[in-house]
Amino acid sequence: MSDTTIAHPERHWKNEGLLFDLSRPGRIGVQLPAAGVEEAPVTELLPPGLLRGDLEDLPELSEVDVVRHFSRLSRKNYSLDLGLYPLGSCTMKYNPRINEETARYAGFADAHPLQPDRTVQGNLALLWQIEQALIEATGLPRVSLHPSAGAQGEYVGILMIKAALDARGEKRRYVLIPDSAHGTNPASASLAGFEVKELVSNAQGTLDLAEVERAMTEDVAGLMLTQPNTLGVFENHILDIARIVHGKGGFVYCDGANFNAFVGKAKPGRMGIDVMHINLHKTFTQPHGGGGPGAGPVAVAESLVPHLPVPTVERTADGRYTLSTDRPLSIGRVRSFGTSFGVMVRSLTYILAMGGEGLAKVAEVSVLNANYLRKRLEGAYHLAYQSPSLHEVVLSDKNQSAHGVSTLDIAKRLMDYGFHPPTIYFPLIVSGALMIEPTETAAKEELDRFVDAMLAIAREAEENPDLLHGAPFDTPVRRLDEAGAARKPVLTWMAREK
Amino acid sequence: MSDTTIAHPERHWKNEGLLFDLSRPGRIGVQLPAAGVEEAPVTELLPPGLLRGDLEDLPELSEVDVVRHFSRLSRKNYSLDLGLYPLGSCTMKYNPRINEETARYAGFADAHPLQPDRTVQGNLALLWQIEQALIEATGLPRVSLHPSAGAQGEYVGILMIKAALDARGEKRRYVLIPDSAHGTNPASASLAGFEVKELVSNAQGTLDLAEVERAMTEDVAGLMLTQPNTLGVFENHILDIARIVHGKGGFVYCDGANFNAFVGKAKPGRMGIDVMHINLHKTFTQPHGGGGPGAGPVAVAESLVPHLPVPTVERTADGRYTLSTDRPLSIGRVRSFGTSFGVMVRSLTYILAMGGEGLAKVAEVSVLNANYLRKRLEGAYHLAYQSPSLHEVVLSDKNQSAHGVSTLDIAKRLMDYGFHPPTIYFPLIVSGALMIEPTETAAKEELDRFVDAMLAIAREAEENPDLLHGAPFDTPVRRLDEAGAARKPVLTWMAREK
Amino acid sequence: MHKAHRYIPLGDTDRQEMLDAIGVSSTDQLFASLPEEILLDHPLAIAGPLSDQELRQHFHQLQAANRVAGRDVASFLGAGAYRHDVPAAVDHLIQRGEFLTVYTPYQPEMSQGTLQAIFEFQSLIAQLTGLPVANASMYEGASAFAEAVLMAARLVKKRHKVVVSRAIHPHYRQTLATHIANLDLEIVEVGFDAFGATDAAALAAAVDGDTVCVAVQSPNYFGVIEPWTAAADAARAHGAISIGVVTEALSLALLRSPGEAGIDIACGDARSFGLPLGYGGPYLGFFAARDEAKRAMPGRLVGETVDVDGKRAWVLTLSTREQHIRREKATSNICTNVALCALAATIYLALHGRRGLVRLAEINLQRCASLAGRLASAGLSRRFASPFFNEVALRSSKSVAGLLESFEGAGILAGVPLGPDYPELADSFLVAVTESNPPEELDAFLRAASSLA
Amino acid sequence: MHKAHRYIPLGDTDRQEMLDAIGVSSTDQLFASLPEEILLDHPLAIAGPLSDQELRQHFHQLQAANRVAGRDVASFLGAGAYRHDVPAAVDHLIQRGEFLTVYTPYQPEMSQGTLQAIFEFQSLIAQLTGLPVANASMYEGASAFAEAVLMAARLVKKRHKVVVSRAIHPHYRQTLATHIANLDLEIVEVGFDAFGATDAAALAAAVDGDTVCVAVQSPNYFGVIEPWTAAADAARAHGAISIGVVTEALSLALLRSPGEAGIDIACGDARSFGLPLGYGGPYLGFFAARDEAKRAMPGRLVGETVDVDGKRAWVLTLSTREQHIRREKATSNICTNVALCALAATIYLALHGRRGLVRLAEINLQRCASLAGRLASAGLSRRFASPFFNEVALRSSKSVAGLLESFEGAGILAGVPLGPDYPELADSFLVAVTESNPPEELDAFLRAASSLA
Ligand SMILES: Cc1ncc(COP(=O)(O)O)c(C=O)c1O
Ligand SMILES: Cc1ncc(COP(=O)(O)O)c(C=O)c1O
Repeated sequence: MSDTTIAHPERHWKNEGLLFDLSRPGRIGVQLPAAGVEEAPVTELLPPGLLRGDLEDLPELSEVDVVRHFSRLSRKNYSLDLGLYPLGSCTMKYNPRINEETARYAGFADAHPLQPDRTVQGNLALLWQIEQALIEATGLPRVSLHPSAGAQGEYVGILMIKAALDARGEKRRYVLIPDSAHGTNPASASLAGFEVKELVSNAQGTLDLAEVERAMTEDVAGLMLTQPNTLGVFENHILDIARIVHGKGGFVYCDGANFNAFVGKAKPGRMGIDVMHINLHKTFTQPHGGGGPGAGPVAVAESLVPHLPVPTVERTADGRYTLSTDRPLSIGRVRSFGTSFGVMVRSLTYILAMGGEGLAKVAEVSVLNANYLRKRLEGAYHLAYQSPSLHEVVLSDKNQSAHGVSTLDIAKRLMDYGFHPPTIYFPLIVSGALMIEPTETAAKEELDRFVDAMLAIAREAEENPDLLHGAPFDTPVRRLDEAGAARKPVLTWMAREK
Repeated sequence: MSDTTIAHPERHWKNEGLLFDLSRPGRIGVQLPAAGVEEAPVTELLPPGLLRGDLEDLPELSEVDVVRHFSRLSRKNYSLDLGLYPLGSCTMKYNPRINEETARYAGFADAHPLQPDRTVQGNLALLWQIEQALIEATGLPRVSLHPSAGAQGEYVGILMIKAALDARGEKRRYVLIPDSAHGTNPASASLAGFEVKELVSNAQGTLDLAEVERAMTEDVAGLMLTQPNTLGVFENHILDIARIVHGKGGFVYCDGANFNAFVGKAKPGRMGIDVMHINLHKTFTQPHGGGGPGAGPVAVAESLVPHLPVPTVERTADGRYTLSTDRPLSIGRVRSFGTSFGVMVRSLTYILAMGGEGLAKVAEVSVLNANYLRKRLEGAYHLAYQSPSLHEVVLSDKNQSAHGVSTLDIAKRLMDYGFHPPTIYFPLIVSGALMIEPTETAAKEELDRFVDAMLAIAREAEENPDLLHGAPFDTPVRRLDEAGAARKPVLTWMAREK
Repeated sequence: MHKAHRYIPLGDTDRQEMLDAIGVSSTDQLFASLPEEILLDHPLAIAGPLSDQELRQHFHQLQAANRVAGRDVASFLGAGAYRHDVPAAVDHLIQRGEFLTVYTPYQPEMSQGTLQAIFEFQSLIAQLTGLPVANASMYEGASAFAEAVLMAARLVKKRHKVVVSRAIHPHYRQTLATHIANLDLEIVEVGFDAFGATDAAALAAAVDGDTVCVAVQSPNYFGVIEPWTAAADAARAHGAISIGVVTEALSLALLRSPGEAGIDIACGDARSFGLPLGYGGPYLGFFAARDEAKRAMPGRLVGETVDVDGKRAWVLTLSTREQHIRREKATSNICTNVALCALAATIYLALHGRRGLVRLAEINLQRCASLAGRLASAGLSRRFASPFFNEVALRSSKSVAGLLESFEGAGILAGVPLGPDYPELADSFLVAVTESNPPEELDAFLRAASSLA
Repeated sequence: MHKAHRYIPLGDTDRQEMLDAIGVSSTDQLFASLPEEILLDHPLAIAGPLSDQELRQHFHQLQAANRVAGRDVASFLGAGAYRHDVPAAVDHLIQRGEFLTVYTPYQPEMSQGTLQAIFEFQSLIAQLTGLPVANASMYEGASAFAEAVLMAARLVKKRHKVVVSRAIHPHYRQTLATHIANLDLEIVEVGFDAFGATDAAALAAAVDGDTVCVAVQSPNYFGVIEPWTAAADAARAHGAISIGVVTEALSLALLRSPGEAGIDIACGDARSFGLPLGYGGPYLGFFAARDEAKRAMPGRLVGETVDVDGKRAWVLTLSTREQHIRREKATSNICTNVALCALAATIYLALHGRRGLVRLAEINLQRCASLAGRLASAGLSRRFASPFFNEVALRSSKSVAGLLESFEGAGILAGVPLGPDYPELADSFLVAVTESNPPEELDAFLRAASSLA
């Protein structure tokens, strides 16, 4: 036994087993109501051939066991509520608590999606209100609240472009996407049946006007750009780009994942953008919840309004609201029911909590914070592009790689300092990218502590690179055998136990 | 820098400062509504002499800062939700989540205590229901829901005894209390104006009949006993004791802190008990919340009903409820307003979640669990009394003290094994007491892990006593300078900073 | 002095210090890269900032304008979204900041809580579907279904026919139609028989060597429990993929699982496990398949592994399928999923466990059977003489729209009309009964039916 | 097989294994020490077990039977319990298991979160009251007040007179009366003057060398802001202790603090800081005093210290005052207090902070002044021509009981009648106005008053 094991004997609750390991026959975690009706034997109601075998592997646990299990598990997570979570492109900003309260009101939570419109006027009014707010924020005339996330928004957007081209009787084959784009952009375009042509970014990290001009042929349905792009750099030739694309009959799609950088400062509708999705789980504070849910409303120019997915919310002359599927040129639906309503409640709560002035401040302070980080870190870490940063900054491991230290090492070591690492190895055009987005909800002293940690790591990289290869040391688990996980995947408890 | 500091650099959020340290001028954590009325200058409304100086030391923080601060702080606490919390006498049992939901219904939370009865019939019905449930559980004819905690319940109980004696025209000076009693018992008796006579427990750890007989004179108002007593041992001569006390015109007070041991198994009303408080924050799952709030309803025999504190809930002939202060011989009130209503909602929720059968099982399993622990630990640890244990067992450090290891050392070392220690050094009649109450919500495997830890510590005490003197090692802070804290008390941030 | 905002911790001096450090004199300068002509010179016309209490008032009023189950009406609406009781512990736990405010667990050392919970979710879905591999979630049932068809097309290349039962939820079929509109695939719909089940003969006839996949739902949109085997057998016979759709996941506690019956891909919605109806979302798409298919699956997968000290741990794996690595060649474009909903379901399933879940399903079955049985005498007979779980199609001699409106007047949302999606069933509507409909609601339904139907 | 219960994790085999280990054959044997004649042979006649959903229904119905502020009526009730908005973050944080499900922090190494928060609470109360020492909380205001008098009697021994203003909250005075009934102390009540303030001359006259303490409240029960100095000076002149009672803690944000004015002990209720009205409890008693008195204080105290590594830490201190050490000689019998309520207040105060709290108090003041001003013309004039904060006594020419009932009919709980406690004020009632009464409610009050008063 080493000294450390003596001082730190195994605490069972830090080594929590799986639900299945914890199961004990005969326990239960709920009280069920009585059926309250005369019961027939199940086998009289259902032919035995339709019945399943015993669910013997479902765990058996009391409520006490379950609450403890998930409380213990939760403590293995770092979270926004504990500190800075500077994942670039992810806009990990504070999730207001009032959102969780409003989203749970019984009149929202217990509404069935197929209730007659007259019984859900409150819901429809709410959807109308958030659409109006997003119309105001984007400067585009309609917004579909249908898509379940950003990627589905992209997909819907591209399908609308396709529908508009179809309506013009045009078949176009390609979609242009810069090499700095997020992976969902090409994936969505391809899911919609297009082929992707990649545009190489220029030395400023932005789209090259000449390159756009060259690539934008009449075979091209449109261009998907990200504004500001994934380097946090504003595509400042946006008006020229739009002119070129429109000139060839194409459409400009804007990936709005980075809307936090300019919400309230400028409207996409004035930039020549035809369609844009908004990640409500980024700019508009729907919590990420470990991966979702989110929502990806899509704002569109007039030219695409006929092709919006269904349903949409419409207001009748007498001020009542309806859920409408009456849109003959619609692309149809990409999901069941209308919208991720719970997300809409949260985001509208946030929007009204900020107000118009507050939203402009969101952009302002998120950009201020990113530039402050950039300034303080750019000596010790290589700055990939000199172009002005908006809400995020992309550094790289170029300086550290001389000592054999990689971005991965830096990221893991940050954990020992109590920080979640930035996004790493994205965008792909920066080798060893460290993509840092503080958001406006990061306080200066938190940024300073983060900088201190980054600078300490930069020193460690010079003085003790091996330490960094071993990091993290102070986390619930240390570096994982990820290759092994992929080589012989164990994807369920049964796969190992049975 | 040691190896450990290299691997574990300081994580700022594990070293959270005080609110005052974190304050930054100009921040705010709320949005306030507009006054919405024409505002007059404050100095026109109030004479300057009535106004205070600036509250310059109140912190200034955003909501983000505040949520992080308290989230970080919370993680320095061990809690029931993480595992066993076997504090003897405290009944640290699982706190059901549904209680927190029902207690927050708007109709409860937003009710003003002075609303006319006709506007709060729901609240009054609820109070009536919990009183009926406690009447059924205690077998006593009325229950006052007025007292704010167990100690206030004791105080109210003793005051009622006093009032009953006054009504009989008797002045009595003493209250008998066993030496094993909880500190609140003598404190409450003395607050009520009585002098305390301590009864020495016998070799079984229970009240000695002869001693009671001897001490119970006509100068004695009554006897306060705890059932089962603080050793977890049932006062099995209770019927005889009551006979003796009643024979001399005295009253039997039962400290009901340990009701968990026999709820649903036996009724205090059948044991000759005249008055008993119930800690709703023990047997009836009001969460302890770091020290409170709780509630201490007091059940009484007919003889004390005229003296109940006011208000009480009464039911009129037509089935309506009123809050009544019409009780001429009442001891009065010991607090503002009627009752800790929120606690009543939680406890009634729990009572109905268990039902009559479930409550008997509470007692049964809490006693089973305690006896299991006793059996497994009594070799390694000295068992203070051989009498049968009900819901808790009291061990001592007698075996370990031979190696210079004390109960305090054992308690602190348990933390390194991931457990909250038992209650220590109480009851006072056991030197170096380790008072262990698992409750019925502890699972066998959790008990086994606890036993393993206790046995490991017993071995460590023999093999490596110094290790135990240094424990804990793996906690947010290690052993504190408690003497220093008391010698030069720093009770506020200003006391140090200003 | 700038107006402080509760979500923006920028103190009075912070701004200036940061501007100084950066070397600019105002934040406006930081936006210099935006063309002047697009900059706004006035704030957005959006109300606020509102206080928490003002927000409560605003949203309280909105929700009060709805008439919802439990509070204002008794509801028997199902049709792919079933009301169920949710134990209080579920919502308590998913609101812990450590679950709520975390990102996708790309950094496993700091995300073991989320990863382990997802692994548990995958294991539970695999058990319920009877298939060995399940992913970390899809948005909701309909897009999960579309993804299942696309996956089938990846597994069985160069074929074109997507054979789909018409008894699959209309939204699911419409979603599929949108997804394949621009691809080289064609939907062949197979009708249902007099029993409300997919026409087995027509199904067998529709499947051939050009068939990508065969998809059926059970219980189907009409509440009818279908044997999975027809689809599984037909698909297998022609080397196609069989897809089983489940919109009421609770049925899996009682009914033969798709996997047991030889189905290749099971997908659908598991919102029934611990999530509110919430007017349509977010819901919980699930996706399970045979082991051979795991590298073709959409969505995230968590796998078990060890850390450098040999400690058991979990990690996102087989990521080379995904968009962030594979981009246009990814198995799907999905990125954000519905992890928190999957967590809720995991907690819900853990609480119910082996016995609770089965008993709950029985209560659903018994109540639905009881109501359907009693309604016959009140003029509402079952449309199809087939076994059902917790939903049943009823036929009325009166106009369905009018009848439902009358029920609504009596405080009952009695069901979802079938006519809009199935003109030939214009005389029928769907009635779902769950443990959330206490016996008194059944009685009230019966009383209302006796006077209205 | 025993019926399993959700809160009792005893598995089928656990029971037998444990019985075997103990060496008994049934749990009944474990109860052998209970005399047979007292054992129950049937379960308690208590309904249940109910499911979470059944519990929701039961309690939802009960609460729906109330008519409460915001939802059903506009309420202007105060009289010691003031309605205030609570930011959402408060309730979220106090529900974290790590705060909710922990015991009194007797084991500091595992309870630093709670301890640090209490230390912050003590610091905030000290700042607000202007006194150097505050404890970790008392049950609520009235018992805190009684404890203040008892503490005064410990500090100033062998005296008998407890001089108390009649303008102190009736419940507080009644509570005090109960507490001293059996002790060698006597209450001397001092009346109020035409301005609704404690009669200064009578107060001065009542205090002498036999006086233990002098207690006043501000704003007093009539909403009148009293200068603390009268009590402080009178007490000081005779070596007695001055006690300042505050039932509306928010007033401390704006009004001269007891400490500034020379008061020795400040006590009362701080429920206004982040806790619901909740029909009367649990509330939040606070207790602050001069430094010299700290060893005589009731209740828990947290102090700052260091651990063996020199790290700053917090711990319960001066425990030798308390019942668990001192037993019958303790400064109080209090054990369980209201720590979670104190935590809520700490979070609330942190959120509002220096500027927010003052502005909030101003809003209260302005709204109350506005309503009182406008009501004069509607027939409800101020009973006392004195400065007030957020509550004011109004006089009506109609019967107060009848008037309040009429208001109630118009959906307004207009106030608390003074007559029951002060017969001479039977023509008056108390009206409280806070930020929770939006301007529309003020207008509605005015409209109703114009037609009713
Ligand atoms: C730039 C960018 N685009 C698109 C997406 C995809 O959005 P979602 O995850 O909501 O599908 C992301 C999300 O990470 C993103 O960062
Ligand atoms: C045996 C016993 N009696 C009385 C009390 C006092 O109860 P309370 O803390 O509710 O005032 C306690 C609480 O710890 C106790 O354990």
